[in-house]
Amino acid sequence: MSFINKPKVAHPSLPKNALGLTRRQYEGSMSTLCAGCGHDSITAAIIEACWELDMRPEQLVKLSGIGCSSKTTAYFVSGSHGFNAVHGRMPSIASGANAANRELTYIGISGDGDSLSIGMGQLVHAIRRNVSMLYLIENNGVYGLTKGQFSASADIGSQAKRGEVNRSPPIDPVLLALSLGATFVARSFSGDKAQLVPLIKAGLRHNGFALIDVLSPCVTFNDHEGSTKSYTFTREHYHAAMEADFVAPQQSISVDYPLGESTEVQLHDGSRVILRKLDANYDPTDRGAAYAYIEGKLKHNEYVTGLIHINESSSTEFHTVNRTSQTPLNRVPFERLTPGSAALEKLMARYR
Amino acid sequence: MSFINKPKVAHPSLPKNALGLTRRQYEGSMSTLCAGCGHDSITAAIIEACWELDMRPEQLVKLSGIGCSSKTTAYFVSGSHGFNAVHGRMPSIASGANAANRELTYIGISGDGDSLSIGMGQLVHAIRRNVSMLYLIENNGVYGLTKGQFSASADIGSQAKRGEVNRSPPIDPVLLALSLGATFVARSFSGDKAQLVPLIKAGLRHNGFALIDVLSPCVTFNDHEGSTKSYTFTREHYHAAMEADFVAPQQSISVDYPLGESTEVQLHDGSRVILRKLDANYDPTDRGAAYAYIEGKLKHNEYVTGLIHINESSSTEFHTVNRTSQTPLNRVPFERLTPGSAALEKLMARYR
Amino acid sequence: MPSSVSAPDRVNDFVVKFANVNGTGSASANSLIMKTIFRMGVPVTGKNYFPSNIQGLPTWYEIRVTRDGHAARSSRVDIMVAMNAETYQRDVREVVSGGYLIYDSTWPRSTLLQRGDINVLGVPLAQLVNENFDGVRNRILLKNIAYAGVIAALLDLDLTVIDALLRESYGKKPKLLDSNSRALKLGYEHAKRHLSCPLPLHVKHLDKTRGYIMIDGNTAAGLGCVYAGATVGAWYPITPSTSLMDAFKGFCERYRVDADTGERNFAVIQAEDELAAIGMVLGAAWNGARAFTPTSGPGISLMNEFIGLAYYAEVPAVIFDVQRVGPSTGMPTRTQQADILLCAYASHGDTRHVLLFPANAEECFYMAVKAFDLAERLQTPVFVLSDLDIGMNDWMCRELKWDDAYQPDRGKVLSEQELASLDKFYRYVDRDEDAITYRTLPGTSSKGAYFTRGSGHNQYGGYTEDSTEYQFVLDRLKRKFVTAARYVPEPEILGGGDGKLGIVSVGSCDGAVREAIEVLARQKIAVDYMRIKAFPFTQQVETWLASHTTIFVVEQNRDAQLRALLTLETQVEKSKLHSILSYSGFPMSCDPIVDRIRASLAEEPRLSAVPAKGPR
Amino acid sequence: MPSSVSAPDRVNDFVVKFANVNGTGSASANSLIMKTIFRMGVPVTGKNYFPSNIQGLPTWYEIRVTRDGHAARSSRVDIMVAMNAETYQRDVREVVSGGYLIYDSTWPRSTLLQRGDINVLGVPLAQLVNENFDGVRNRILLKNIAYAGVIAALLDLDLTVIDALLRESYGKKPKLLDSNSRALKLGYEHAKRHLSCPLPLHVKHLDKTRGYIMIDGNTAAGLGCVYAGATVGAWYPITPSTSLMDAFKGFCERYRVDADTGERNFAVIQAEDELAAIGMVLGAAWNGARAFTPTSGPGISLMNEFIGLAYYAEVPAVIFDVQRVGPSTGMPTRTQQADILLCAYASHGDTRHVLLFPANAEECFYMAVKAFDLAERLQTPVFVLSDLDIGMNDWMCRELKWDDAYQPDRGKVLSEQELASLDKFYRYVDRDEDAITYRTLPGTSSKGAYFTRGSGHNQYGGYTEDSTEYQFVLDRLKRKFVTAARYVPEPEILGGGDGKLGIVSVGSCDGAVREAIEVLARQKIAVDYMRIKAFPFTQQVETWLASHTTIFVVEQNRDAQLRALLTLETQVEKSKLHSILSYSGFPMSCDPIVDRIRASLAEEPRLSAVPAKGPR
Ligand SMILES: Cc1ncc(C[n+]2csc(CCOP(=O)(O)OP(=O)(O)O)c2C)c(N)n1
Ligand SMILES: Cc1ncc(C[n+]2csc(CCOP(=O)(O)OP(=O)(O)O)c2C)c(N)n1
Ligand code: SF4
Ligand code: SF4
Ligand SMILES: [Mg+2]
Ligand SMILES: [Mg+2]
Repeated sequence: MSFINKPKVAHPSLPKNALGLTRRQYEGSMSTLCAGCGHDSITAAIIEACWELDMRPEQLVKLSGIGCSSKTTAYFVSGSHGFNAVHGRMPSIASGANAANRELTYIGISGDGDSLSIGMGQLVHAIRRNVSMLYLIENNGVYGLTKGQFSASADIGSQAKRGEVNRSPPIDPVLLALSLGATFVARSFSGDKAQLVPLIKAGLRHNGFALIDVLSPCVTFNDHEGSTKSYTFTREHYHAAMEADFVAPQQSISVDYPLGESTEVQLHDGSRVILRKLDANYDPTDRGAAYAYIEGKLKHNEYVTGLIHINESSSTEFHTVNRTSQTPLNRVPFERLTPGSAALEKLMARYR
Repeated sequence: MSFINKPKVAHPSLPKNALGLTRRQYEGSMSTLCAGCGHDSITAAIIEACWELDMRPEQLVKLSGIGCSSKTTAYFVSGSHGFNAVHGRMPSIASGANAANRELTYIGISGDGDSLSIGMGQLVHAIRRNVSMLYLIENNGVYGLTKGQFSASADIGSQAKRGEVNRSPPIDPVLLALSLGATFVARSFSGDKAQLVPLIKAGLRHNGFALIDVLSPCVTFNDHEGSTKSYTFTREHYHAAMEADFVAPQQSISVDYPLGESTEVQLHDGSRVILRKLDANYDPTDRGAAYAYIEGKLKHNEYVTGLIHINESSSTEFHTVNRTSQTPLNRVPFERLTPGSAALEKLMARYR
Repeated sequence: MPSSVSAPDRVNDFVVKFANVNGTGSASANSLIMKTIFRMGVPVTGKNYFPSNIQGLPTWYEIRVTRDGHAARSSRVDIMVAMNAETYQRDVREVVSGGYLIYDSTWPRSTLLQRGDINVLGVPLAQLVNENFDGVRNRILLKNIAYAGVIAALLDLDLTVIDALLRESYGKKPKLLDSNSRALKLGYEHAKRHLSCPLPLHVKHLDKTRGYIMIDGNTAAGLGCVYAGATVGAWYPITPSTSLMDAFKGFCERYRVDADTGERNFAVIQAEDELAAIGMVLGAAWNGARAFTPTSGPGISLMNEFIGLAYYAEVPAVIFDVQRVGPSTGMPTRTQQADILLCAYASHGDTRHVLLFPANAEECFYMAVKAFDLAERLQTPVFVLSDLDIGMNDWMCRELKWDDAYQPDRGKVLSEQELASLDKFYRYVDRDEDAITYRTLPGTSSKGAYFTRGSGHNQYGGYTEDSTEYQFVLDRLKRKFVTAARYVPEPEILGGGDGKLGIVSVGSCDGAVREAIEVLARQKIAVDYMRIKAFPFTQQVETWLASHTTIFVVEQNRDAQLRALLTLETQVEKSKLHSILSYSGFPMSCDPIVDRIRASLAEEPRLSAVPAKGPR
Repeated sequence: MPSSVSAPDRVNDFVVKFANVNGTGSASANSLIMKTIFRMGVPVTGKNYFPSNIQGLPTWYEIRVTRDGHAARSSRVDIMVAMNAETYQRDVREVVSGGYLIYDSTWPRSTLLQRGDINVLGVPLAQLVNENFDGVRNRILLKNIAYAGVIAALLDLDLTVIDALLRESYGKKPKLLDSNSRALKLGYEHAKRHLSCPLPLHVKHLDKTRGYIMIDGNTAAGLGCVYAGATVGAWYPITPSTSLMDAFKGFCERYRVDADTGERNFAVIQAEDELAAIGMVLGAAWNGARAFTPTSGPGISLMNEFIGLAYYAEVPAVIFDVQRVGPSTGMPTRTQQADILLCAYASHGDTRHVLLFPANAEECFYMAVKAFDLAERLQTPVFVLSDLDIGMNDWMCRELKWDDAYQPDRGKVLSEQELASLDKFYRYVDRDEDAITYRTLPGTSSKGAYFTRGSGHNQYGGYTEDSTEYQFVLDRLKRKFVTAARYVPEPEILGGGDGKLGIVSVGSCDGAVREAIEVLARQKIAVDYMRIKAFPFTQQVETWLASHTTIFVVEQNRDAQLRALLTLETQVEKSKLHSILSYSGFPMSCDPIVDRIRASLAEEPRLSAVPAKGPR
């Protein structure tokens, strides 16, 4: 915790969800991040999303690499197993875990350094393999835990606290994911809980790899004048193209949306995502178009946020491709795995 | 060499270039690749390009990783230093070498496995760092040297020799490079020497990272029916959008091109690239547009070839960003590097 | 004509070597001959020396016909089938005096008469084939079968056996079967007509292979993984480990696919590199699946960081290191045992790992199963150190058996019920005082939830930077390694010596060592033998080392890595340990062992004639 | 009031410890005090114990005032400045009986009266500051300076010195200077008024720091790289090595930028990870630049594959491993020496590497230079094994000196002219029979062109799969390591003993060992001392080990890695080597050494009381 008294993620009332659990029961140990760190707001959004989804804590698996961002898996849903891997290699741990048990829900928390530098190769291939998980990048443009070096997402012209100016082009996880054919790509801002929570819910329910790039300012090393990842700059250059509402299977849509400007996407578990375009000429289901749109805005330093692209009908999800048994591999009884002595006896003929 | 007698890369006449060197003097040791391997044709194109460029052999530095493709640096310009690094890590070797001596010309040869799987992270960051070099991917959709496993560039539906069908989406180095802001992106085919040679020349002269993705069929493991990287399939689905001619500084343009459909790009050393559009509505200088165009064609299994994008005015080239001295770092005299005893004496005050 | 190798004593005891060009399909012809001899009841070994290349470079196949059932290669070549013009010169040189050279006499060879002391037999193979078949590729392939026919005649191989083998391979392709049979006959009859068949060196039916099979170590290991119940295999292709995963996948497609639904009870993931492969294995094992990765030296180097995480966070993992010649890329298609130290201490910080050392294909099967039991029991990475010779060559070994009573040892994993009975669960508390703690699987119950991390943690699984808490866990990990010694296989010990002079060796040196011991015995030199099967070393290893006074350590690397490990991890005084090293990249033969031991017994000093610096 | 520590003998000889919260700017206050004492001519050490976190967790700073100039930390705490409510309890516990506790009395503390045997001094720091300054952050910062004022009064520090230091830091910012001076006075005067100043434990002017500086090892090493003429630095940030590259970059911006053109005679590349960082170093070094990378354990693990390539292809490289607590992520902000074995044998296959072991900041400077000379002379990677304690703490050491006559040893690199005089150039031919061959740089001339590869190569640089050619090169590499022993620094040897009983140690243990030897000497126990400075071990090391009969090996890791290396790489019998290990993560103090040696001399058996398994 922090020296400046920082309130523990608090909630006025203590309502219960369908499982009879309060939000507090989705919290984790107390955050050790700096007071005001964007990451803590994201943690709060995740807690909210899991609570609203009536997620059974043991159903969730938390994975991360190394970094301030990666520490946060300890700060939510303490009733879930967590795996704090090595720096940049969380995607492989997640892929293996997912292969062993397709029934659990996987959430991976990473940072821009963890994902875009040392972790680039694994991120790219987790996307290609379309491993079913929510992959959340807490993007602050710097290496927080090692005291503020530029990360690969730093924009050209952005200035470091010590004055140095970045001159290398940024790697944008959203464009990258789109170019790799990701089936769920979103961007948001740690300061916009209203937008973030439904995105997290949809991402957790998506059948495949869901990437959410969350701009999450580092108050200690990258929140100053001249930084393009500060709270101020982000608020100013932040362009919501698409509001997404998440509607659980049983739930019925409360508000009714004016025809035409809202589209509905059905997720494999029956829940739905209602997309409300804030920009008429934008189609989140067309990947190429989405790419062009984002890229165009980026040229003018505008970060398009919201559910940028979704494709729920893709057949590239890992287990679909692998034709894995519905019974999770870690629960298939041993008798079904070992061919037994008779089969071996028979097989030996091949080698005589 | 091969059991089936394969002619050593041969040339009818033995004309000399400006340095008085014949093409033979740009050859390397004899290829040990399979008869008919696409890689050998690329080797021939490189030899031709270097000869035509009047490249001093000692001016060229050859780098590669591991794979059949990576072996080929031994088969051209034996008068150049070569570095056969470890698998997938050639970009870092190239970046370090380039940092040490900005005056030499660097050519990196890689394979789709070497670049898009194990090498993904380093490739992405060499592009971002805009290290001045020609990076050539000999793309055959398989791991040749390890006997034909699918690589990350294998297309959905493509069938392996043993019958297995690939179901994961391919990673397209061209789209990837464009999404990362590469300043020189081209695609070609090992079977199209006429197109390939000028591309190689332009790539070698480009001020920054030049990527050429060359479709280069593997006759032994990926040239069969059902493969989307076979000679037949490639020829059929191959779409030249852009012819590029390379014009050396001193040279004057021989043919004159009908106005409008040809654009000229000046390279930093004064040489020029003349681009002739074969597709009217295509602009290789607009990265976003180029991306959309390529992506659209890919949807219909069409490989757009030619010089897809070029941006010679970018200021992100490594040494430009680093403001490195014009004298190569490896030649700066020691006296200019070491501050000497007086300076140290002075500095000590800071620590008293 | 030079006198040929005197007959009687060499029947069923000689070496035939084939010199070919790779990528020309000679493999099938060569293994046809090897398999025929095996089915005639005569013990045989087959060693393949191939280049790191796909087509056009020299490749050799060496068949040792060994009535006494030796497993090692013999350094002598009695019969050379010289089918590669490019290597013809050195191939001729290799033949023992009095031996035989078979070549394609279609084109006359001036260089032929170089040696008067060997018997040169020419057969116009190309001509024969070209007259009878067409198609370039077809002719190349059939020429191989044709020389197989010649060899069949010269060695007096049983045609019915050959015929049966051909049917087994080409049964479903009648045209292929026909052309192959015809090509074989061509060679066979030509030899019968023009050469004096059989040679004094030939094969006679025996009954010494009943109950045995010919199988390569990678196939056996892959099969072992299937029987052990491994469900997740992650890998990145690398010679010589690739065929292990190919085998696993093949067997899974046969045994693990639901006939009705087509659902697969396994997942084989071709990772983007070795760092990802081991990461996937850790993720899967942490999540309760038996998971493994096959690789070779370069892969182990890349896995170093993750291996340290697995050691410290106590995640099971099975890693097959099919060793090849290092350092670096080295010689990918040659064999060596030079990853021993790396695997024993992989990763930064204070770490050490469990190793298993199979000596042949048979042990690859059983040790694969053992590896999973150990990994889950000890909650740590387990390395199976095979090598290219074991993994890729065919070994004659006893038929593999399976005990249906076998139940996998999944180690200390708490079920939901067991968790319910605890008042609180702590991941790293040593409840049984065997230094092995209890773990839970994700999804079991939130009561069993814990946090896995490679950063400092206390016995309760909490993050810590407190010295005492940190050391408490680190000290237990050291004790766990002592526990491990109780679970790993004991060494194989062979008496016969006076209990003072002994050989210690490991893995694929076994055949050469055993043969050396026989040879020495005939020369009245009795030597004991201990073959290390695992690290950590057991009490038996200590006792044996303590009781022997002069010990030769036989291994296949330059720096005497097994000797180093024994020096560090047992009480033995290093001055007792004398190295016999082979790191040529070829499987070891008994000669260097015999020579070195005889020499050193002759003149003591030699015993300690080992450079001042470095382990050996 | 308990009797205080008896005065006279403790002037200029005591320990003050500050308990703070990280991210609150206490560092400047603490080093202000440390620097003041240093400038008063009194030897001092400052150790920083900080968490792997940016803000809000406990952090400590320990100042040892040591008139005798000891470099090690002392395990006792005489004065505790308890500024962190959260750790208050344990901080109180740490104070020696009769010692002092200073706390912020703004809020009353019930837990205070726990200990009657220490002197508790309350100062209403928050109150003082809040009354005089505003702004949350500002108050937090100035409160630190305020307690510095209190300490200044209690220890009788020289205000003019403090004043000078404040001017040096805030000279350019008058407002900051003013507020800091005022805050300091606040504390100072309050103490003078309310507490009996000075304490019996206080500081008196001496003249023992003339010609000395206070500098951290990473800064010294970075400076060394600048002086050595390194032009390419590639790295990936990792604690505790980050400040090394920060220093290099800082000095380069000062000394390596052309005043007129702004052109830079250096390139610092922040790589995407450690694999890339070492790759860049190899590329640059291969191309003729002096290149290096600073990292820590996890980075070394990731560099394994490339390190093997550099060893086998013979490419120079300088790697600084600023060691931290392992395994895995371990405790990133604590110190250890547990990468010794990994660095010595990094990568698969038969490999071994040159290591340098600086013992303090001063040696970091000189050994950095030495490392480049060795790497280029031997054409191989050279590791400088520093650690967090050396790298990140301020060490009192002699002013650094530079000999302008120094010329870098670039090793055997052929110029265009030299090449012209050869009839042919071969990369790996041992022309001088010292096992070091000649290389050429790209761009020199096509005559010098050669192919660098990690795959099998012969002495001519050609690709090979031939055993003899392969072994020829591998054997030379082994000999090259023998040559290396002639170039590396000799150990530092201290007599005083009877030549039988000795201590061997390495790196940052030095201070603790020297102090232990003094303590033992006072108890009439004379011990010799050899401090290893490099691997491979030199003849002197062999001789010293041979001549001593009882040897204690002191090192900071669990598994006795230095002892293991000595056991493997010298002739010494391991039974002579007895381990004294410290792996708490804190810098070593002399106590465990003194205790263990006295105990073992008391009752012999202890000497060999070392578990059966494993090195230690
Ligand atoms: C192999 C390895 N290299 C370097 C480090 C040091 N390190 C820890 S976190 C980090 C970067 C974190 O940046 P990011 O992922 O953006 O997370 P943030 O702290 O900004 O949230 C680095 C370089 C490490 N732990 N492991
Ligand atoms: C660390 C490491 N892992 C695996 C290998 C084995 N290997 C050699 S080449 C190769 C793939 C080559 O594929 P590609 O780059 O496409 O080249 P191609 O042979 O197809 O031209 C692999 C996996 C290796 N040499 N090193
Ligand atoms: S350093 Fe930055 S990223 Fe890390 S906790 Fe503090 S504010 Fe957050
Ligand atoms: S295997 Fe394929 S890629 Fe390799 S040489 Fe042969 S044809 Fe070329
Ligand atoms: Mg970050
Ligand atoms: Mg390929």
